[in-house]
Amino acid sequence: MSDSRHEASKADLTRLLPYGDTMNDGKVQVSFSLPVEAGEKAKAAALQVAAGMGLTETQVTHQQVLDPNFTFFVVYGKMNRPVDYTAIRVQSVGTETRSMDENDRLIEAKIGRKLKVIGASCGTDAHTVGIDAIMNMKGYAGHYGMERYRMLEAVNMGSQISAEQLVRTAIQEQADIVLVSQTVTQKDAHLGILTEVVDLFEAEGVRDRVILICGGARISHELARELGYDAGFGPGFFADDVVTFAVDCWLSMKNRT
Amino acid sequence: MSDSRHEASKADLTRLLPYGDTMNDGKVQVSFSLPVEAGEKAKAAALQVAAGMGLTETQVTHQQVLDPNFTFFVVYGKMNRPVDYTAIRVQSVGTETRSMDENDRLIEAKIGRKLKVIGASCGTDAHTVGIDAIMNMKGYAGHYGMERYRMLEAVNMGSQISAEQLVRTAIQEQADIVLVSQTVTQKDAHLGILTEVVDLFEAEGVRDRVILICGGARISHELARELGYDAGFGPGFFADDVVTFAVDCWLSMKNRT
Amino acid sequence: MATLRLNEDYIERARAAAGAVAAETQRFIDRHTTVSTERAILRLIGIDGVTEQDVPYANVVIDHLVEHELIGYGAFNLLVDAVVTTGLTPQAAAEQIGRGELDLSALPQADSVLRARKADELVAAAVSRIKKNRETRTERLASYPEEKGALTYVIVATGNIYEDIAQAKAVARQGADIISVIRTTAQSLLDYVPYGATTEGFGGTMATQENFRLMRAALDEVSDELGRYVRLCNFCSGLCMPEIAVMGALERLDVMLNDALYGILFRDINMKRTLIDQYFSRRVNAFAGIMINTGEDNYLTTADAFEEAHTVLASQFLNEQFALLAGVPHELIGLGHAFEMDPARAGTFLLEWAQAQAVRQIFHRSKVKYMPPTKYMTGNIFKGYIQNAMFNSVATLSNQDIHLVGMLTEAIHTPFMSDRALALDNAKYIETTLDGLSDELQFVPGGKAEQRANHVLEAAMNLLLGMQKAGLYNTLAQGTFAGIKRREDGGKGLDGVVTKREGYVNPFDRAFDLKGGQRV
Amino acid sequence: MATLRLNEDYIERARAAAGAVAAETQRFIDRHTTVSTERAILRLIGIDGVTEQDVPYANVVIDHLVEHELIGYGAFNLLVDAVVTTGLTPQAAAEQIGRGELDLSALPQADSVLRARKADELVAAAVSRIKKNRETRTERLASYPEEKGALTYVIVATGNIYEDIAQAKAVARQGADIISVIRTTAQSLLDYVPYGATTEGFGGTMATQENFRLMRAALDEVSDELGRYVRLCNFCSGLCMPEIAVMGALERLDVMLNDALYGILFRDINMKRTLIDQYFSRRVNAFAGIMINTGEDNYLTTADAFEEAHTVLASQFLNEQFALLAGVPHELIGLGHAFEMDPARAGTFLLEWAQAQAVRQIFHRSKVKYMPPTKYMTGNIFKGYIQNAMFNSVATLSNQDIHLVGMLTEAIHTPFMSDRALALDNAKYIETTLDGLSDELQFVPGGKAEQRANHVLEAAMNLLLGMQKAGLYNTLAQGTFAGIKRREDGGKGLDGVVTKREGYVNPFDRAFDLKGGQRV
Ligand code: B12
Ligand code: B12
Ligand SMILES: Cc1ncc(COP(=O)(O)O)c(C=O)c1O
Ligand SMILES: Cc1ncc(COP(=O)(O)O)c(C=O)c1O
Repeated sequence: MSDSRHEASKADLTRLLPYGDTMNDGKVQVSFSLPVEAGEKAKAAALQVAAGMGLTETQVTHQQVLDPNFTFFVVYGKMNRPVDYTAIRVQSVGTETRSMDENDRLIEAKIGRKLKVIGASCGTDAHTVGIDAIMNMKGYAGHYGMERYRMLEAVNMGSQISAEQLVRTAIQEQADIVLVSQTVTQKDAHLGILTEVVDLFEAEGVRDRVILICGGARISHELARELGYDAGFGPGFFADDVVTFAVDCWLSMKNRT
Repeated sequence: MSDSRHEASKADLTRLLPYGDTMNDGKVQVSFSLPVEAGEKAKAAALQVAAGMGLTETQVTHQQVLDPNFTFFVVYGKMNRPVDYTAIRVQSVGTETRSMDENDRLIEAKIGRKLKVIGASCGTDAHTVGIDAIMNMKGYAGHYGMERYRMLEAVNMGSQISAEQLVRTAIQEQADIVLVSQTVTQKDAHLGILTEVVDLFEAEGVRDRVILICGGARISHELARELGYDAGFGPGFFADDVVTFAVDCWLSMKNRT
Repeated sequence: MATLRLNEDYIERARAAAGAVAAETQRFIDRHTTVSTERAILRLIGIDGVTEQDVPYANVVIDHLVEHELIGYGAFNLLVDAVVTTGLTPQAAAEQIGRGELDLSALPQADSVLRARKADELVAAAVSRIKKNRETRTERLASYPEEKGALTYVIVATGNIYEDIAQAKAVARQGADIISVIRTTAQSLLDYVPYGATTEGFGGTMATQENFRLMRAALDEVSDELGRYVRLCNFCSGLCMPEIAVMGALERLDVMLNDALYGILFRDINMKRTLIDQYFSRRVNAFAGIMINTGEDNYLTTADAFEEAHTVLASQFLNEQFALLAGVPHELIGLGHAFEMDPARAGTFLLEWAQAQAVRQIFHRSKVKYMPPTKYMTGNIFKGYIQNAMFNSVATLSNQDIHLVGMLTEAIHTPFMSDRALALDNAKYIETTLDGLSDELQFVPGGKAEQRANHVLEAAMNLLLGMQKAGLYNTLAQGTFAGIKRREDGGKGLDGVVTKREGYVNPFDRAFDLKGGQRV
Repeated sequence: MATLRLNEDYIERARAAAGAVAAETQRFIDRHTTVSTERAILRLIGIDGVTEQDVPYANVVIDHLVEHELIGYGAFNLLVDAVVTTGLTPQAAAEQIGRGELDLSALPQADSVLRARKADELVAAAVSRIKKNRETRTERLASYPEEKGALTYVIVATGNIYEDIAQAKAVARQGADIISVIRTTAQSLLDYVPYGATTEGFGGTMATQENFRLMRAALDEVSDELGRYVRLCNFCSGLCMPEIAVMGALERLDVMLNDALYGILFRDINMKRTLIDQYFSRRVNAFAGIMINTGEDNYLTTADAFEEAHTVLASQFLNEQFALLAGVPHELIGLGHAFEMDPARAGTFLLEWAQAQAVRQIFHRSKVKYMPPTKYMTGNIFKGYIQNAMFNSVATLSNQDIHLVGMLTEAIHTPFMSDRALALDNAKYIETTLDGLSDELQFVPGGKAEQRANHVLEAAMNLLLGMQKAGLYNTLAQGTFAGIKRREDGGKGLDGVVTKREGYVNPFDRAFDLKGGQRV
């Protein structure tokens, strides 16, 4: 009642903290297990884990026996390490996504021919829904796939396609854009095959002739770039996003053959 | 298939880490909100928050708009700061809890008279279930309360009892044990009243004549000790635990009047 | 909708018994007023603000009247006299009283014609302001698309009105229909209403008229943005119950927690005080078109929901009858009940459903408000989330009008912004996925659901028949409700109960009578 | 239990059509064998182990027979000849073949009496070992208290058998009844079975006989600790389907994922290969007392659960008929289905319930296995937890025999130890709270539930009637199931299909026939 602020405080974007119900209260929820027997000591250990995460005002709200030597915890606490939001630059795949029509017209105008796309779910990965979402006619969640584009010729090779098969086909068919989907990431299963595709293209000396794009539930643009791809797309992206990026990329590659 | 380990690895208790499905994988789940607009930049900020918590291999698995300027995140990551479990000493309220019968017999044998207990839910707090659980005849969750003890004379003053009322009554009635329950802790509402009770006892010069115990959903023994109480009890403790502690405490206080 | 075949005879007898208990109590209520009722009347005629010591002028005046033993004549009478004789506004008069410059015990008799004119004028001003609010609400509701299905109800409780507003707007955008601003833990025992915008509360925010105004303005803004009327709720409860009703009427609140027995049981407020207060507060609420919500859910936080289900039902009958006596129309009566059985007990979903459905049918003319699990919520937020899903399922199946969405963090803290969003998501998902389900199901005739419902109904009837004999006060003394015993002359606020003297007048009692003075 | 009035005529006609399709296919199956079937036979007569290059001896021998174009006579015939003429054990013979020291194409004719005696001896040894396992299972089950209600089924998938064991023991203690060790992502396309204990897999752990043995031993240990038989499950699927069946029979697995069509659709394995393989693998499973679980749930990960529900039902009819033809008794047939409708769609709970209940009724002689939502699970673990609660509700209401509990992290990772514990908590809470509910409810006669169930049933019947005309191969070529098109001669493993030659013998086909050679 003594306070005379006249509105809820604004976020300080240079020192951003989590928000529970009051600005800068720093509230976070954490859950994890520890390989120790449940009890007061386990609880103390959980609080130390939370402290190790820089949390203060911590409370273990739930402790549950998983096994004689494993215990699960739910912890609430206050995070105290602010983030400078104003300094964040997102390495994003592009800004404004063009519609199918806009992309088609752009390809027609600036490239003057259909672009050829080859895609597959590679290695032992048998998850096809992701690559189908991007490539197949019907698309996904109301977004049409590449097969519907007038100015694309899209070939979806399906799943369980080896890196060699994909690269061979891409070279044979003179693909402009190559798409690789990877869903199984447990124990980093995806890294091997993704790297293999890049290496094969490089070994064949044609890496710079294709726009190489990967995607999947746990693929980020950053990761894709690190691995040598031109871009990576995770959930929430659809054909239009991918094509927009690919066309921009094609157009900006001056030294194309 | 090359690995020749013959069992799942054991926890290294000097370097304890969270456990997802493999020893030392460090996996933790975190959720929090940030006061920024949802999107790729917000996601990057969430990952920085997670990094600030010392997490690596982080992924934002869920991002949800709460309001134009607030976003909720679920993040998974790997915690890398081990805890030395072997070094943890728990400041616990006591080890083996005696049963009602055992306590009664001990009081009879060693103290030779009934102990007087006065309890209340203090200040503006109207939550009575906690103090009732400890004091009332029927107890809670199958644990009888203090009123059932043969060697205790327990008076539950109820809720919304001011610190003065409690202290006055305790002195008048020559209470041996005083119990304070506090449930509302939002904005640290409990600290004021808990401190006030201690201060009043001290001001009256009788702090050392009573065993002063507090309890409630978010009261820990550590906090209670800090505030000047002899002990504090959170959820999962019942009358027997409290009486066991109180009797031990009574017996160890040499210089009792 | 899957319906239960309930024993109609039990329903009738239970209702009749509750009616008799309420009528008996009403005879006592009619002979009395309270300091808070009188302060409410002062607020209606425009007395507002606080002294330099933060004492509300309404209290200043009433304290003055109590001191001079004039209160039994009714504050209205005395204030009108003062206004007529001094020519001051009520507010100015109050301020003079505060400064000791005016003594109502030493006033000359005012001219009776002028007096009557002034009285009418003051009453008319209040009536017109409240009517205008009611009309604004009606207009706003009419201007948006028609509402369908249950109204979702959420709480905000930061302690700071400005943070509350941020939370409220966010949750309104997330889909909430009713925003309830929880009061700070200390307030209901205060015998005055704090003043101004406030930013420090514990487990809730002060109910002040300014806070009401600020929040209503914020919700109007967000209503316009969303094209949907977002309702505001507060707590018309505690020692200042009638004053809060007036504040709500003046600031266009839409819903008020308002129970005939809650203060007695859960705040240890004297029963006479509460019963008198609830009468006038309901009169005000009804006139302002504010829906009241009763608090039977609270019983189950101390009493066992399985064993004591009938006490909830009995209390609902009582609250209904008290409300009708106060002139609250059925559609503004929102009866509270809750999903509070121990989740460890087998087969409780059916029992909860039977109870919720029975309440729905028994009070089909009224609204019902369904409260989520609280007592058996724990720090295990995952489990809590599915407890809430089961609650949401029963709410949807039994078609509750007001659906208070439960928080997965109920046992931890007053809600985070994200907790509420998750809670609404939960409710929406369940509502969507169970859409139409209950129309496709029937309870096995004579099966456990009907047995349970009729059993609870019978026990409630018997309890009420017993009360009709023993009287309300004795029943409360026995710990029948929530296992809490209260004595007739115990509890807080008894000294604020006032026997009306010859000539006592509360003009608003009649002015606010929607039925034109007829008792139902 | 709330039951549906289903069109019995549709059920009969659908079943008859499925029976005709299966019988037609069986005529083809009976004329063929496969490399994997032959390897399975070798494993039954004791050939085990791998060469220095990690090639299993079973493969060594079969490759040798393929090379010499002898495979059409059946590996059993040739091995018995070799054993009788060389005096070696089958294993020693295989090892000699591996070293190029023995050439089965250059064997003298064995004495026919000795040959017959040896053949009987080898078959008897295998039969007795498997019988013993079956008896052990029966004894263990009998030694514990009787099982009640659904069996809860969970997966472990760390990739490391030792971690899997730690996870499996933990989850057994948490209450799981069936532990399924998910296979590494690459395995089903391998045309051999890896050997030994393995610790590196992706999204699962290698299925090897040693891994089976280690896990069964661990589960026996924990079963004794808990006083409850904990079942072990693996995947009898992929290019080595019959061999895995044999390994499971030898190591006392209890449940096997085993589907007539899954490999064709989801692994692009050639349809002839899979259909032949599934026959003998089911023969083995049945004889070993191992319950098979079909994989119709998978269809709904690519096809829409609302639109394509009938394809699941049609496939269940087919799987049932194929299983019966292979001699699997009803109680060992566990038909798979799933809760996979879009949670954004209104009213799906009733539709899911109707589907689950219809399957329960249509296949009342068999077991049903109910799979949780996967496709519409997201990284929002909170939402996921209540999606699973709704799934658990349908599972409980429709009384599914095998209840695969869903993980709140389904869209994120293979389960953490805590994910499984939360999943079991969820299932147990729902089971407890809904206990007895479905006995107290009836579907509105002729209402949406019955309409939906009969509609799906009719569509399944029509699909099967169409298949009876078009044949199984053509149907698979049209993308009828899971929207996936497969050509008769496409896919992996066609080269492993072998036409039986005059004199071909698989003695286990008869030895494992529970019905004494009668086709049902
Ligand atoms: C459907 C499914 C299956 C189906 C696949 C059917 C099919 N034909 O695809 C079946 C049942 C066969 C299956 C099997 C397995 N699965 Co699976 N499966 C799933 C499930 C339920 C959904 C995946 C999906 O379809 N998502 C929908 C699509 C649209 O999303 P998406 O792939 O992310 O695609 C989007 C973006 O990522 C992007 N994108 C994707 N690819 C590409 C490519 C390019 C070039 C671009 C630009 C963009 C892009 O665009 C899409 C649209 O926005 C997930 C759980 C879940 N709910 O996520 C598990 C899941 C992916 N499966 C998993 C596993 C482990 C398996 C198995 C390996 C298990 C086993 N050992 O048997 C097997 C084997 C399969 C194999 N060898 O790959 C794990 C992976 C764990 C991990 N982190 O590694 C998951 C997460 C389940 C779990 N929690 O364990 N699975
Ligand atoms: C029941 C209840 C109520 C009932 C209380 C009825 C009554 N007669 O007690 C009613 C409905 C009246 C109520 C009201 C309010 N409540 Co309340 N209530 C709860 C609820 C649902 C359960 C509490 C409970 O009974 N727990 C069971 C008991 C047995 O547990 P316990 O108290 O922890 O006790 C154990 C131990 O802690 C210990 N213990 C407790 N006391 C003591 C004392 C001693 C000496 C010892 C040794 C041990 C001990 O022993 C017990 C057994 O193990 C919780 C939510 C929840 N599920 O936890 C919210 C909760 C406690 N309430 C809350 C709030 C904010 C309020 C209000 C202030 C809201 C408002 N503004 O109106 C009001 C006002 C009450 C007031 N002035 O105090 C918040 C507190 C938030 C916070 N962290 O501060 C909670 C957490 C709900 C929420 N999420 O917002 N509430
Ligand atoms: C009728 C009623 N009044 C008030 C409250 C809130 O508590 P208080 O106003 O006593 O702080 C509740 C809580 O549920 C209630 O039901
Ligand atoms: C019948 C069947 N086999 C196998 C699997 C597992 O996949 P795979 O063995 O092809 O890796 C499944 C998955 O659900 C299945 O249903």
